[in-house]
Amino acid sequence: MENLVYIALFAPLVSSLFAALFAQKPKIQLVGIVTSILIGISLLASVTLLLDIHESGKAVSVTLMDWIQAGDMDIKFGFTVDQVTAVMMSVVTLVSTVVHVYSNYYMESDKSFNRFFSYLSAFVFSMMVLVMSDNFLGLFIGWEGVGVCSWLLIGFWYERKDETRDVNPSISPSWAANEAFIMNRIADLGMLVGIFMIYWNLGTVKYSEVFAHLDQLSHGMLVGIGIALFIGAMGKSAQFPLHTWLADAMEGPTPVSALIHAATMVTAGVYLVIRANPLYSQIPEVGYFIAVVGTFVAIFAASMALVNRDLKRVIAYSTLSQLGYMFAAAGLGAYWVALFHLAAHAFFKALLFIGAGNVMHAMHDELDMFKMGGLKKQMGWTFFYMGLASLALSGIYPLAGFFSKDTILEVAFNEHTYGIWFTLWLTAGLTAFYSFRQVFLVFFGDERYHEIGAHPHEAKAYALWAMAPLAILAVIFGFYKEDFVEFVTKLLPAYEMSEHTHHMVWILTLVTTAIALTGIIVAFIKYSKGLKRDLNFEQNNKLYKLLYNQYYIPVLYEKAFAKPYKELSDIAWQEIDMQVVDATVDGIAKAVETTGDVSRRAQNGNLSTYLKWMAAGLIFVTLITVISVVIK
Amino acid sequence: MAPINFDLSSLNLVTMSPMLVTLVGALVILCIDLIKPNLDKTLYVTLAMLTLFIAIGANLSLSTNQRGLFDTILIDGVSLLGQLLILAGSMLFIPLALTKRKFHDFSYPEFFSLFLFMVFGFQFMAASDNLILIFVGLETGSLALYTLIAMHNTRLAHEAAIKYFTMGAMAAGFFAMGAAAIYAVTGSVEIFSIAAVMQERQNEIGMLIPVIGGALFMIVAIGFKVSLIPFHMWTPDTYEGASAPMAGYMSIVPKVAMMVVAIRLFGVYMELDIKVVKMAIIVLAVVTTTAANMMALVQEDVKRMLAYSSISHAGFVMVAIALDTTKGYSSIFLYYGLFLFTNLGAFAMLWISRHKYNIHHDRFHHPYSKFAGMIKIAPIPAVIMAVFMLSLAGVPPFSLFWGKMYVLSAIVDSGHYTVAIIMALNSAIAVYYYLKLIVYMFLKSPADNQGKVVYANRAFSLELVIGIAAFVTITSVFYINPLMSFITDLVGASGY
Amino acid sequence: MSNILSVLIFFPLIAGVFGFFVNKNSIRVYGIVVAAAEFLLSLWLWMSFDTTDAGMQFVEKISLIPEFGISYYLGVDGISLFIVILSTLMTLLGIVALSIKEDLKNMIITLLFLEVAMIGVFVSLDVILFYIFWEFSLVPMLYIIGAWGGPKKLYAAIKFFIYTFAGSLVMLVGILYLAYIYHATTGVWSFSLTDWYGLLLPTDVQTILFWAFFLGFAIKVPMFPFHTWLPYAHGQAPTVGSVILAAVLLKMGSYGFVRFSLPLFPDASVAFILPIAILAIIMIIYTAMVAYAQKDMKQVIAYSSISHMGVIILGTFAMNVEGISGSIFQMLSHGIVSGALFMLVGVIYDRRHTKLMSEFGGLAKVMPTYATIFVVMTMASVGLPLTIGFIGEYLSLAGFFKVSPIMTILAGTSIIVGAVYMLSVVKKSFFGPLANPENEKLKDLDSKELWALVPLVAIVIWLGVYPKPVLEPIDNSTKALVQLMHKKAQTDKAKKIILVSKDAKEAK
Amino acid sequence: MTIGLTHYLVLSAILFAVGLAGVLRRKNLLMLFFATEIMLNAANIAFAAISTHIGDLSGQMFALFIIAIAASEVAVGLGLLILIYKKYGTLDLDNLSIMKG
Repeated sequence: MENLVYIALFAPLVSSLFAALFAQKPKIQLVGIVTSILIGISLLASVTLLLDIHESGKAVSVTLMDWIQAGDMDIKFGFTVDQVTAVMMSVVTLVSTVVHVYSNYYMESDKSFNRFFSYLSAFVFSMMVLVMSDNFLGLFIGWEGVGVCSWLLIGFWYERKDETRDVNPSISPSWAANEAFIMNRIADLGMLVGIFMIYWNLGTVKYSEVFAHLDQLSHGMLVGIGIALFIGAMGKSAQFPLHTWLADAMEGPTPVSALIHAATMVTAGVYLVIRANPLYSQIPEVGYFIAVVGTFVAIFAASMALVNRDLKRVIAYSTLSQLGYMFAAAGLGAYWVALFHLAAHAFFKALLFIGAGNVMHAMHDELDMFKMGGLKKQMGWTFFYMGLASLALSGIYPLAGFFSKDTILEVAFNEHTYGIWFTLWLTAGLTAFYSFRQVFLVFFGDERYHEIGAHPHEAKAYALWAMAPLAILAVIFGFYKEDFVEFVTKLLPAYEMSEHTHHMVWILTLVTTAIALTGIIVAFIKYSKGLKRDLNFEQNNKLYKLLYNQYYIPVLYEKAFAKPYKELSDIAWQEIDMQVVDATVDGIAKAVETTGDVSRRAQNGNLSTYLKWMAAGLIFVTLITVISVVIK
Repeated sequence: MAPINFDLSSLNLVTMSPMLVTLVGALVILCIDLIKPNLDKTLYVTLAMLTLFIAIGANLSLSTNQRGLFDTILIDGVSLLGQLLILAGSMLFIPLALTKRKFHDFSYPEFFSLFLFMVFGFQFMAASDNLILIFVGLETGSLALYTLIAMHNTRLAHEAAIKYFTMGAMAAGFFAMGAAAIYAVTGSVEIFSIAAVMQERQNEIGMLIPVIGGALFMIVAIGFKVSLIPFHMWTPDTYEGASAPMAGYMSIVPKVAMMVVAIRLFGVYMELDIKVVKMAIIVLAVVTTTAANMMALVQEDVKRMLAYSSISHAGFVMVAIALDTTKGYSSIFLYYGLFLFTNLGAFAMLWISRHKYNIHHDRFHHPYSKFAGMIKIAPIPAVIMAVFMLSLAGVPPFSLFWGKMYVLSAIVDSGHYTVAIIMALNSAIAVYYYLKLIVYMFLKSPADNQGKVVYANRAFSLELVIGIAAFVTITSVFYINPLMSFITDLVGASGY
Repeated sequence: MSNILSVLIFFPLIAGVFGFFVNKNSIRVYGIVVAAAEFLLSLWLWMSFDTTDAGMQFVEKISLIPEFGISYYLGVDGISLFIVILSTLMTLLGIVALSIKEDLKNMIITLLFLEVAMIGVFVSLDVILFYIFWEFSLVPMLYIIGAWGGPKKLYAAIKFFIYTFAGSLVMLVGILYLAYIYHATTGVWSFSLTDWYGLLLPTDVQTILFWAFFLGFAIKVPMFPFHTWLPYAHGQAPTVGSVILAAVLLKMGSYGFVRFSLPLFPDASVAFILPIAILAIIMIIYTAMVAYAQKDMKQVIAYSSISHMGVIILGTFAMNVEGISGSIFQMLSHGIVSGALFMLVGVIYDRRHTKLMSEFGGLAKVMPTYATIFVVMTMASVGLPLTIGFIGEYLSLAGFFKVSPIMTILAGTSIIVGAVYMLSVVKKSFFGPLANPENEKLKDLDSKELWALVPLVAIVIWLGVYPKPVLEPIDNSTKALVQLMHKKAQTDKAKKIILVSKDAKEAK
Repeated sequence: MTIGLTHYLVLSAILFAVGLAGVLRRKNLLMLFFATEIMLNAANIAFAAISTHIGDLSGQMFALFIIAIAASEVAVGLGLLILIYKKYGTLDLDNLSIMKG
């Protein structure tokens, strides 16, 4: 078993290093293949572990070596594969494998082919560290690791230059990358603080020991830790107000968006909350707060997706919104539900993104959906996949999304948090609408792409085959709900619906499905027959513009933080450091020199002046004595 | 009238042997010149050296704590140390006469005999605790010194001599007046008996005022000689006017002599712990160090800068007198012992680079610009000069660092923390102008007229002196301990 | 070899003197050979170092001035060991990477003398000896900046010299006062640190002395508001100068705090945690902002090192083993990382003779290896886990969290602001289109530069992943140090705040 | 009235003041020397008076020595004066101010 753990963990590292060897060489197809295989190996190992744990039911733990030992702090590279980890590992490696294979197609004509795979595998490695580590600091390693990889990958096309916001909402890849990194850093500080609290109160950061001794802590301390950790989670999972980076992160190559910014990294926050369930189940109020934040983000992001024309951004917002769902579930204490939705979402959202990748290729990297349409003909398979994914996303029976999302709504209902339930319910409708708005805009209606002279073509066969597993899972995953539950609840607290809810379930399901279908229908009516734009509406409707400009939040951040910070820095340097601090130092020196210059004038070369000074000296000395007498 | 009769042995002339040796040496040189004129100066140099050698020998052979010449001569540790420093300084000075270029002053035999007379005078100052003898010695030395300066025989030299002389005369007046004041109340001119009288009558107010008044007059006289601000005015000009070695000499030997006097005289006041005098001295010293440093900052001429720097050094040391601790008193001698080599070395470096006529500046012989880029033309001299500068700045491990440290620690021990801090920060100011020269030598590109500058006045004897000075400056760490204990023992033995 | 420390000190000295006789065409090789030998010696020191022993090792004591209690007293423990190795390493790499042509001979000889001073500072246990090396280290640096520096070199050099000199003179007074107290209490003169550790000073005296020493160290570190000499020094100094200055000379200050202030004046140190922490936080945030405002690449790194030193100071005054060990480790990591960054800036400066970021942009395209190494160092500098930068920063902050969570959170912003300025440097210089035609023909790193930089990258990763071999000795000695402080502490406050780690307690 | 010690001391004080004033005011070197002579002589008077008052000879010895020294001072001083006068044809000390600063 240990070996399997190591294989699962280090295969990606090996693949990354292998690719790195050729990072500066022109494209080598072999690199793509080898890395894909290595990630595949990692996938196999993970699945084997999953099955093994499934039957044995007990976790596999290994300790690699010591890391930091100072004072009483003793932190080791330790890894534990329990039910939750196994699930996460399988999901991560599965999506990664698919994305790796797909990238061979997507990046085939990119000159930095090898570099891309090196980064991508490095990301997988960091993600594995994140989910497998058995202590908070190990998690933090992965946490930062994925941050850097996402920085590298968002900024993959670093040579593109900065645009203004109206040309490109996310100024440039490198800009978006930095934004993502810094935003995450803000959250990471919270995470670090949480770790410090844990260490100084429990003397350890190992999950098992920490959770075993939580009872030693005062409730206030628990709340503090809970909030600090959640702040960390907010950054990675792009929860409000740290959400802006995710949409901008779409500057990265589409496979990256599929893997990092939909399926895996952004769910790390959810994973953290699930992982820390012993903590959060002791502080329901924080849990409730988390749920509220999640719910808010769910509808907030969905609303922005309604009007956006950028293919990838729409999906990005939907990711945000789905993350909101997960947090809602986790916050309400239904950890396994959150995990379930996490997995399901990973599958269909990755599928959706990869489909978007096909479309982009077909459209020569044109992202504006208003310039597409009628692609169904040329890109049947892509249409099929994306349609499927959208259905799943909208939560239509019998697709995975249906099961996971409905359960979340049931939970919300069961907790008597009807506000949350209602919001999520509404969001379900919006979700359905924007997903299918997208589908119809892209695949139905008049073929607007002629205007931009695109010649759409279907993706290569192996790319389409690569998407198959995701599609299948998006369909069937829901039916494994029961097995999933009894598997993960060996570790996670089982969440039981009350009698009352049980009676209501079918109604809830009905209601939800109803609104989802409504959304789809509205979308169909509005967009399937080609695009009829109401420019007047687009330009003058306040609400539309508000949503289209993401509630002006990026601009606000620009104005409220980025700019003042820059100006303040300039002041700090020019005004304070140069004008005050340094000037004082030089001023002292100057003062000394001036005094010298003045006093040397007394030395005017004239003898009688000298003699007068001598006499004056006598008086001076007398004065000193007199004074010193007086003082005494 | 009863005939006066006493036997010579009661004079205990041996106590005077060092001075007598120099005296005889001086006379011998005179006579030789009378008998056979225009002999080469090397003869006189060697003779002078011999004399000084013998004098040092005689000095070392003396046993401490004995008096002679009607008890006016006092041979104690302090006077021995004083004389040693005086003689050593003179020995370092004399060889500097043998330069490549011919200079007016050294061509006279009288120069050397006068020089020895001067040494004789200063020895007297150091070796006596009788105000009369001190005065006589002071004037002998000074008058000789004025002449020696004038003998350099340039316009500046004459001006320097006049300035020095006039102020000296005035200072003499103050000395005499001060002595009179003290004499008036104590009825004695021997310091030890003055001390005794003051001891028993120290709480009479009518007593205290003239005593303090006398002390103030003395401070003026002494301050003039050791160049405390504001009695220092002659120093920069005289140093500039006099020849470089003479300037270096003046920055040490007369000051040492006067320091000894100060120790003896103010020692009494410190004994009686008369706060006001202490105060006056400390304030003067602090003012001197600070102001001199500031003025040195803005000099364009290295020699003049060194003049101001030596003023500030004097102030630095002067504090030690007001501490009234053995450590303090011995630190004075340690400091001057180290300062002697470093400073004379520095002046000798100027001397070796001295031209007959100014070629760099219409007034100055040694403007900073002259040394620009010296490291390129003459690395070794540049390095040596840098060593001297760093030592003067008190950068370890060079010799003056130990002196500085010892004085500072003496100050700290006696609890004057503020003074210590001020003095310490002063060396931070001081380092600037020493660095200025180093910067010119190492970091600036050479001026066109270089080549001939550095060795303009080169001669073996000069190089020898500089070599010795540099050696002593660099290897200080090895001899500092014996030196320190030697000084401390002698000073302690003489009851300070 | 028990007198290896003396060898370490005197070998470069003698080699430097001999260097005068080496022909200037072959001097580079000579320098590399000597520095390499010295480095190997220091490695040998590490090999023969007993990592389990927390106390001083390889102690040498020769009485120098018994009259005054000054002795030639050397010793090394876990705290100083690695800084010594760092000094030798950076000197070696600095010489390897040397790109200057004129007066190469003087440069190399000066570097060797500088190395003497650096090692001397870190291994001398006699305070006067320490002071001698401390002061003497200024002279070669003055020469390096002044002779090979930029347009304002003289101003920068003199400012550097006088500023630090002034500070250390106040420290000297403090030293003498402390010696006087020692003499007053024990009746003998002694300047040996280990004797002084035995002193129990009244708190008011501690206060005076603490600030006296503080001035000396703070200016060297440099702590706000005494930091303004640093940007000039770095901005004007040649690459190797900046490398050594940032990597080693700044550490003298922080080392001084650990070696002197903490164990000698535990109560005062505890009493003044607040003001010092505030200064440190100002350093961290304020200088980070200033760094962000810079237009010159090198200035960014210069200010960033002030910011990082802030973290080090904070960790030092955490008064617990985690914090202090962390700050010492951070000294090493900052030495490596900022050294490397300065080298990298030097690389681009050699090619373009400008350091203005506005001149660059898109360099990653023409100089991929260079960009890669720069990014690695950037990540280390912003404290990414599994790089050397994380461990020190994490431990320092963790340590200080025990003292004051709020201030730690403020100081923790360093991981944010640090990222802000470093990433903006990377973006401005390496990303974006290759606008400036002058940059199109730039060569990537040549072998010489790789030889200097690759080892540093290796160390950054190695110590980031497996810090144990370094952290363990540091940790042992720090435990001993903290124990000593706790034993000496008189005020209850100090007793409370100075935190002896558990297993150290068991050891007792 | 009888002339007592006080009168002598007052006299000497006055003389000293006169001398000092002369030194400070005069621009001619020769006058300067005379002024310094006066200062010294003031001291002489004081010494002589005091020594007779307290019946101790050392004071008078001091006075004699001062006279001798004053004489030699004049010798040296006049020597310098003549030198200066021969070379530069003036004794006004305002002309002797090349060195300053």
